[in-house]
Amino acid sequence: ADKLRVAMLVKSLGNGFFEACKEGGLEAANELGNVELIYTGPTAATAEGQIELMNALIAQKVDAIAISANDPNALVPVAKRAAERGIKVISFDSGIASGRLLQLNPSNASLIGQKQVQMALDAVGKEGGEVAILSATAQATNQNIWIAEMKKELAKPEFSSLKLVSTVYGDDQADKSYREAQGLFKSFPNLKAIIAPTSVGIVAAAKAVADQGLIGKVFVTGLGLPSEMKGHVQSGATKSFAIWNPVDLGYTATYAAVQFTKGQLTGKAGEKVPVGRMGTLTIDEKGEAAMAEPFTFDKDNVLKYAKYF
Amino acid sequence: MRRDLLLAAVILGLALLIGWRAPVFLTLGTLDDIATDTALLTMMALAQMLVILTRGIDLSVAAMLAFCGMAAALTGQAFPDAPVGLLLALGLGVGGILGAINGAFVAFLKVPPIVVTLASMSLYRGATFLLSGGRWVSSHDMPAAFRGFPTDRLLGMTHLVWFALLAILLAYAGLRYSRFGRSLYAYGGNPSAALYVGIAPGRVLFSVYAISGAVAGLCGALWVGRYGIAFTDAAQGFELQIIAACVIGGVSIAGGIGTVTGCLLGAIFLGMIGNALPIMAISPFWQMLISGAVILAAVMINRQKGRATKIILRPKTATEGAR
Amino acid sequence: MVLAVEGLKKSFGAVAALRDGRLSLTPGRVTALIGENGAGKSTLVKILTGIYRPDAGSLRLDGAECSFASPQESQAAGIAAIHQETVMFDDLTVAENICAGHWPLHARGWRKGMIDWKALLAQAQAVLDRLGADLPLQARCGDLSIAQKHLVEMARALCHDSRVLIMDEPTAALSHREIEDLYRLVRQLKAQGVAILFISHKFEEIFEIADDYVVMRDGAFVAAGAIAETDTNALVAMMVGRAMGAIFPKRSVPIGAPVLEVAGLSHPTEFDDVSFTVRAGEILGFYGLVGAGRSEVMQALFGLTPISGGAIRLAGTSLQLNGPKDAIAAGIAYVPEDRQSQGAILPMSIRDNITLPLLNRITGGWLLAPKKEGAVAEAFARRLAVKAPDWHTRVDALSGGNQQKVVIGKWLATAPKVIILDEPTKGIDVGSKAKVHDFMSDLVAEGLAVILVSSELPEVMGMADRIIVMQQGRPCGSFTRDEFARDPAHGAAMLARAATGA
Amino acid sequence: MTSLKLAPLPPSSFTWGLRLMRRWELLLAVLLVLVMAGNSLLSPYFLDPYNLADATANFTEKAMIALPMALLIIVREIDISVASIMALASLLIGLAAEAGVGTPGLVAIGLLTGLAAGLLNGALAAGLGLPSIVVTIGTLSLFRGITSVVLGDRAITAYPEAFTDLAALKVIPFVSLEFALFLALAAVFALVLHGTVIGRRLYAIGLNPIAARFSGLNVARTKLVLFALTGLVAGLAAVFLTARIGSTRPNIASGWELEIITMVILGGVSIAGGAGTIGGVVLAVFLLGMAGFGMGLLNVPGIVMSTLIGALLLVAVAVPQLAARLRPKGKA
Ligand SMILES: Nc1ncnc2c1ncn2[C@@H]1O[C@H](COP(=O)(O)OP(=O)(O)OP(=O)(O)O)[C@@H](O)[C@H]1O
Ligand SMILES: Nc1ncnc2c1ncn2[C@@H]1O[C@H](COP(=O)(O)OP(=O)(O)OP(=O)(O)O)[C@@H](O)[C@H]1O
Ligand SMILES: [Mg+2]
Ligand SMILES: [Mg+2]
Repeated sequence: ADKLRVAMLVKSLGNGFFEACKEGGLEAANELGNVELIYTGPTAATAEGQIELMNALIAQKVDAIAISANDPNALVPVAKRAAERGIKVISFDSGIASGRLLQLNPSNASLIGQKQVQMALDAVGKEGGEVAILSATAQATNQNIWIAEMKKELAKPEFSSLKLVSTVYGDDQADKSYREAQGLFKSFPNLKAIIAPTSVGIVAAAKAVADQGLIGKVFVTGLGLPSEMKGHVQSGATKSFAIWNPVDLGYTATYAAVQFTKGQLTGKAGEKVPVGRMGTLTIDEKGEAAMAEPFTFDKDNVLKYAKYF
Repeated sequence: MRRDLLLAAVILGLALLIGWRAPVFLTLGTLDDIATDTALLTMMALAQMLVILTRGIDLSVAAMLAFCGMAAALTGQAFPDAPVGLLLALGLGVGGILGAINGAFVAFLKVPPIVVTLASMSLYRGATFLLSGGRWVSSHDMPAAFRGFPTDRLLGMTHLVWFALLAILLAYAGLRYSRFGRSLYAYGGNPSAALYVGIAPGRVLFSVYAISGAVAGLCGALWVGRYGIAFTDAAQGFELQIIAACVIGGVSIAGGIGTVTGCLLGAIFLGMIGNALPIMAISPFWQMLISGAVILAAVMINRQKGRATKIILRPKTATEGAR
Repeated sequence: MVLAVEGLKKSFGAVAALRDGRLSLTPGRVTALIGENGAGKSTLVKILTGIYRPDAGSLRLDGAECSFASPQESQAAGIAAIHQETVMFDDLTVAENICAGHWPLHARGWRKGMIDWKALLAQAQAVLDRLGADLPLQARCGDLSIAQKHLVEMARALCHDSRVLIMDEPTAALSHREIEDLYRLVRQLKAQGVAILFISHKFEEIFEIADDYVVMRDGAFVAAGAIAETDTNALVAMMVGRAMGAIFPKRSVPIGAPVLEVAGLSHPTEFDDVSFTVRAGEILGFYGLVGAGRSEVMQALFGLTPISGGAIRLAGTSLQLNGPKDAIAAGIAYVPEDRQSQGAILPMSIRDNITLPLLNRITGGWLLAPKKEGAVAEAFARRLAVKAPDWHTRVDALSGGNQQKVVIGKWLATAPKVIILDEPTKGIDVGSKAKVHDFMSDLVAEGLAVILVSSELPEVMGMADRIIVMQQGRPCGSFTRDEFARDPAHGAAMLARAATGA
Repeated sequence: MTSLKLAPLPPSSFTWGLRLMRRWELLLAVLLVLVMAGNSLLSPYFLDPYNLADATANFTEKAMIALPMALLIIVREIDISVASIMALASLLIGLAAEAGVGTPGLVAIGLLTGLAAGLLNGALAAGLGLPSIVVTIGTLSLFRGITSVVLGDRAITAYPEAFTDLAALKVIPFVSLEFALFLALAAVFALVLHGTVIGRRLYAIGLNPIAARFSGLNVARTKLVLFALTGLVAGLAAVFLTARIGSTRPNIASGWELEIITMVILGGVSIAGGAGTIGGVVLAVFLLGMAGFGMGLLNVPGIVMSTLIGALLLVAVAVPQLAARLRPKGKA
C-alpha cells in the first residue's frame, strides 16, 4: 500500500526545540513503518506563513497534520478546510482553538505553571523577593496559558514571598529578549528571578545576567533546552530549569496523528489514544491531552541530556 | 548645525524627563548600557549614511549582518580555537564581498540601488539559511572568547563601544579629511558635476557599498557574539531602524547632505528610546509608534525648502534685510 | 603650438558625435570654435579634458603624443575648462567648490595624505583675488546668484596655472558688464601666454575676442583660419553649409484690441508691481539680465507660481489662476525656457507630447483616441515643419531645434490667444533660430498676441513691437519700436543701461 | 537625420524598463509557462482545480496592492507602509467587530481606514513634497505602532461568521470572491493605465514631472490620489485577510511590503518612473504565486523561494544592462 504521509508543521524552522521534535517524529515513523514524515515550517514565526504551508499540505493530500501554531485562531479556518478534505489535523505544543481532533499538551498546564514557580522559589530561597516573567510573543497561546497558571500559583500562600513585578515580551528574538531582560534589571533593582517559559528567552536572560555580572543576584529559570542552557547552569546564572522532552513530544504527536488516520478515533472526550512507548493519552473534555510532567534539569544532570537536545 | 543642536537638546531633555520618572536611568550603568546597545546601530547607521550620501540606499545590511554573523559563528563552531580577531576579520571580509556584489550592480550595471539591495536582501537572507541548513548556532557552540568579546571591557568600556568610537572617528576623519569622503558629498550633491571635476562615479559607488557590506559583516560577527546566537532571521528589520537613525539625524535621502554628528545623534535617540521604555515600564509596544512619529517629525523639520524661490527682489531698505 | 588634435572620433551608441575633430591651439592666442548645435563642439572639449576617451584619433601636447585617461590627467597636463553645463555643488562652500576634485593634501607629517583645509582656503582666496572677485569663502554655493556661481566656475578653471583654457559658451548666462569683465580676463591670460579655446554662438563676441577660428559641422572639421580674414556671412555659410537670408524677418502687422492686461502683479520674493498690456498682432518683448525675474512673472501668468497681488484680465474678463490648467483653458500658452526639463517629455513620442495639454479636449476625457490624437499632432508637426520620420518618433531623437518646434507646436495646438515664448532660441543654432523667428511673425499675422522673453538684445530688438525691461524683479522701463529701432546702436545702449540699472 | 541632440551626459536615468517592456512581458509569460509545466511534472497535485484555487488565496491580497503600487512607482513614488496600513485597518475592523458592527459596516471601516492612512501618506509625500520613501518608512512604524499599542498582547478573534465567510465566498466554482475582485481590479487598472487619458498622464508625470506640471497636469494632486488609492486597496486587502484568518494581531501581514514591491519590480515597472505595464505586474504575480505554490508542494522551505526571487530579480535587472554593454558599438 501507499505510505501514510504525516506532516509536522512547526512554528518556525531552525528552532532547536522543533528540530528535536522532528527527531522524535522520525522515530515514531520508523517504529510504525510505512509512514513518511514531512517536516516543514515558515522561516519567520507567523500565522500567514503557516497558512500557506497548510494550503500546500492540503494540496498534497497528506493523511495527517500535526501543527504547533503561531496563532490559535488564524489557523482554524484552514484546519477546518483540511478536515473537509479528509485530513486528520491535531495540534501539539502550541494549540489551535478548534478545527483539530486533539491538542497534545506537552504537559499539564497547571503542572508547568507550578513547576516554574517552584523552581523560582528554590533559586531565590525562602525569603523570596521580586520576580518577573520574560515571555515570547504576546500572542503565543501556550505562553499565555502558562503565565495565567503561574499567576494562579503565585496567589497561593506557599508562594506569597514571591512578588511578580512585571511581564515582558521578547518576541522569541534573541536581541529583543536580551534587551527586555536588561530593562528588567534596571527598572527593578531588587529583582531576584526571571522566569522565562521559552527556550529563546531563557538563554537570552541568562546571558544578560552573566554579562551584567548579576550571577548570584538574579536567577533565571523557566523552560529551556539542556544543550543551550548547560553553560548557564554551570556558570550559576541558572540553578535549574525544566522542559519536557521534545523528542518525546514529537514522537507522541506523530504517533497520535497516525492513530487518527486509522479511522476509529474521533477526538471525543474520554477516548484513549495509544502512543507507543509513551503509553496512552486520554482526551479530556476540551479535546486536549497531556503528555508528561516536565522534567527538571540542574547541574547534576544537564550535561547528560545536553547531548540529546 | 542648528538642527544637530536641536536634536541634542531633545535627547538631553528626554533623558532628564525619563530620569525624573525613573532615576536609575541617569546612572553611569545605564549610560554604559545605552552606549553598548547603540554601538552596533551607530556603526551601521554611519555606513548607511555613506550610501545615502551618494543618493543610494542599502536595504540589504541586516541580511548581510545575518549572513556574516552566521559565517563567523559556524567557523567558530568548527574551529573552537580560532582567535576572535580572525572571526571578526572573517565577518568583515565576507561582508565586504557581499557589499561589493551590491556595489558592482549599482556602480557598473547602473541598476537603481533600491532594486539591487531589495533583491540582495532576500538573496543574502536565503543564503544564510542555506549556509546554516536552517540551524541555529547558539552560544555554547561558539568559542567562549568570541562569545564574551563584544561585552568584555577595555579601560572600563565594552569592546562594542570601542568599536563604535573607532567607527565614529574613522567616519569623521574620512568624511572630512579624505578625498574619498569629500567625493561622496560632491557626488551626492551633483553626480554629473562630479564627473567633470574628475570624480570617478563607478569607484565611489562601488567602494561605498563594499564599505557598507564590510561594516555590516563586522557588526554581524559582533552581534552574534553579543547575543550568543546566530540564526537566519537575526536582526530582521534592522535595516529600517538604521535608515530611521540616519533620517532622524538629518541625512538627506536626496544625497549630499549629512554629518557624522547628526547620524550619531539619530542612533543615540533611537537607542535611548529603546532602553528607556522598559525602564519606565512603558509597554514596549509604544516603541514602534514613537519611532514612527519621530521619523515623520524629523523629515518635516529637515524639509529642504526647494529651490523654488530664488528671492530675486532685493529688500527695499538694508535694515529690513538685516532683520 | 601647445595642443593639437587630429582625426578624433567619438560615438555614443548609434550617434556619431564626433567624426573628425581637428584643432590646434597656440600660446597667447584665442581660438574660436564655432558650429551649429550638435556639431560636436562640447564633445571635443570633453575629450580634451579627459572626461570622454576618443574612439580614435591623436592628441599631441607640445608635439608629443599623449592621451588622457581621466580629468585629473588632463588637468595635470595644464588644461583647464569651463564647461557648458553648470558644474556646481550647491551644498558645498565656495572654497571647496573651487578646489573640488583636486583637494590639496598635506604632503608630510602625521597628516600626510589628508586634506589640508588651510591650504585649500588659501588657494581659493588667491584665485578669487586674481579674478578680483569678492566672495565669502565659506558661503554655501547654493545661496549665490547665478553670476557669482559663474565666478566660482571660472575660479575653478583658473585655480591651476593652466597653459590651455577652454571656455564652452561662457557668456550664455552673463550680463553685459560681466561679459566685459570676462573679456578683460581673457586678454590678461592671453598676455600671459595662455592658449584659449572659446566656444560661442554669438558672432559679435567672436569678432571681439578671438584671433583664430575653427568651424565644425556634423562632427567634422570644416575650416580654420584667422578671424581678421573672414566675416560673419562666410562663417555662417561654413557652419550650415549654405548661405543664410535675413536673420530677423520682422513683418508689420496691424495691431488690434488688448488681449492680455496685467496690473500690479506681485509676489512676496520674486517680483513686484508688474503691469502691461499686450494686443492682438503685437509682439511684446521682455528684456533683462538673466535672473531678472522675467520667467517668474511669466510662470505666474501661466498659473505656475501663486501671486500675492495684482489682476490679470484676458480679453476683458478677469482671471483667477489656480494652476496651468486654468491658464490653458483661458487661452494662455507658455513655452518654457528649459526645453529639455520643462518643455518636452523627451522619452515620449511627438504625438504624445503635442496632445498632452489638450487630451481632455481631443478625447472627451476618458478613453484615448489614437487616431484623433495623431491627426492633431500631425497637423501641428507639419505646420512647424518638424523634421522627423513620423509622429511616433521619440522627442529625444530630434535635434534641439526640432525639439523646440515640437514644444511650440504643443502650445499652439491649445489654440491660445496669447503665447509666451521664454528664451525660445536659447542654445539653438542660427538655422533653427531663423525658423523660430519666422514662425513668430506668422503667429502675430494670424492675430495672436505674443510675449517674447529674451536675453539677447538683437533678438528682442529685431522682433518686438514694444520692449519692457526688468531688473531685479521690477519693471524699469518700457520702450516702443520707434524708440529703439530708429538707431539700433543707440537703442541697444539704452536698453542695456536700463537692464543693468546704470 | 543628421543632427540628434541628446542630453549632454550619458543618461544616468534608468530606462531599461522602457526599452525592454514588450520583450519583458514575453519573458515573464515564458517563465510562467515553464513554471506551470515544471510544477505539473514534479508534483501530481499541482493541476488540480481545488489546489490551484487554494493557491490563489496565498497571494491575492498582496497582488491587489501590487496594482496601485505599480501606478505609484510609475509616477516615481513608493509606499512602504502598505502592510502597516493593512494592520491598522484590520485593527479597526476588529475593534468594530467587538463593538458589534455588522459585516457591511466592517468592510466599510476597513476601506475607510485604508483610505485615511493613504491620504496621510499622500498629504505628507505629495502635499508637502517630502521624499515618499522616508515618509512611508515613518508611517510604517507609526501605523503598526498604533496597532501594537492598542492590541498589546491581545488578539482580536471575535468576528461574525458572515464576515469571515467573505473569504470563502465563491463567485463561480473554484473562483473566490477575492480572486475575482483581483482580476476585475487588474482589468480596470490595465484599462485606466493603458487606455485612458489618466494613464497617459501618469506616464508623463513619471517620465518628467516638471514638464508634466508645465503642461497643465496637477502632479501633486495626482500623486495624492494614487497614495489614497493605494491605501484604499490596502484596506480592501485587509478586509479579506482579516476575514480569511479571522484574527487580528499586531504582526499581521508583516513584511508584505517588500514582497509587493518585488512583484511590481519583477513585473517590469521601472523604479525610475515612467515605465511598466499592468500586464507585466499580473504576470509577475502569477509567476511568483505559482512558483511559490509549486515549491510548497515539494515541501521546499519558503526561504529558498525568496532566495530564488532575489536572484531572479538581480538577473532580471542585470541582463538588459549587460546586453547593452556587450552589444557592438555603432549598431543600435
Ligand atoms: N552623452 C551623450 N550620449 C549620446 N549622444 C550625445 C552625448 N553627448 C553628445 N551627444 C550627441 O553628440 C552630438 C554632439 O553634441 P555636442 O554636445 O558635442 O554638440 P555641441 O556642438 O556642443 O552643441 P551645442 O552648441 O548645442 O552645445 C549631438 O548630436 C549630441 O546629441
Ligand atoms: N542663483 C542662481 N543659481 C543657479 N541658477 C540660477 C540662479 N539664478 C538664476 N538661475 C538660472 O538662470 C536662469 C534664469 O533665471 P531667472 O528665471 O531667475 O531669470 P529670468 O530673467 O526670469 O530668466 P531668463 O532671462 O532666462 O528668461 C534659470 O534657468 C535659472 O534657473
Ligand atoms: Mg555644446
Ligand atoms: Mg528665467
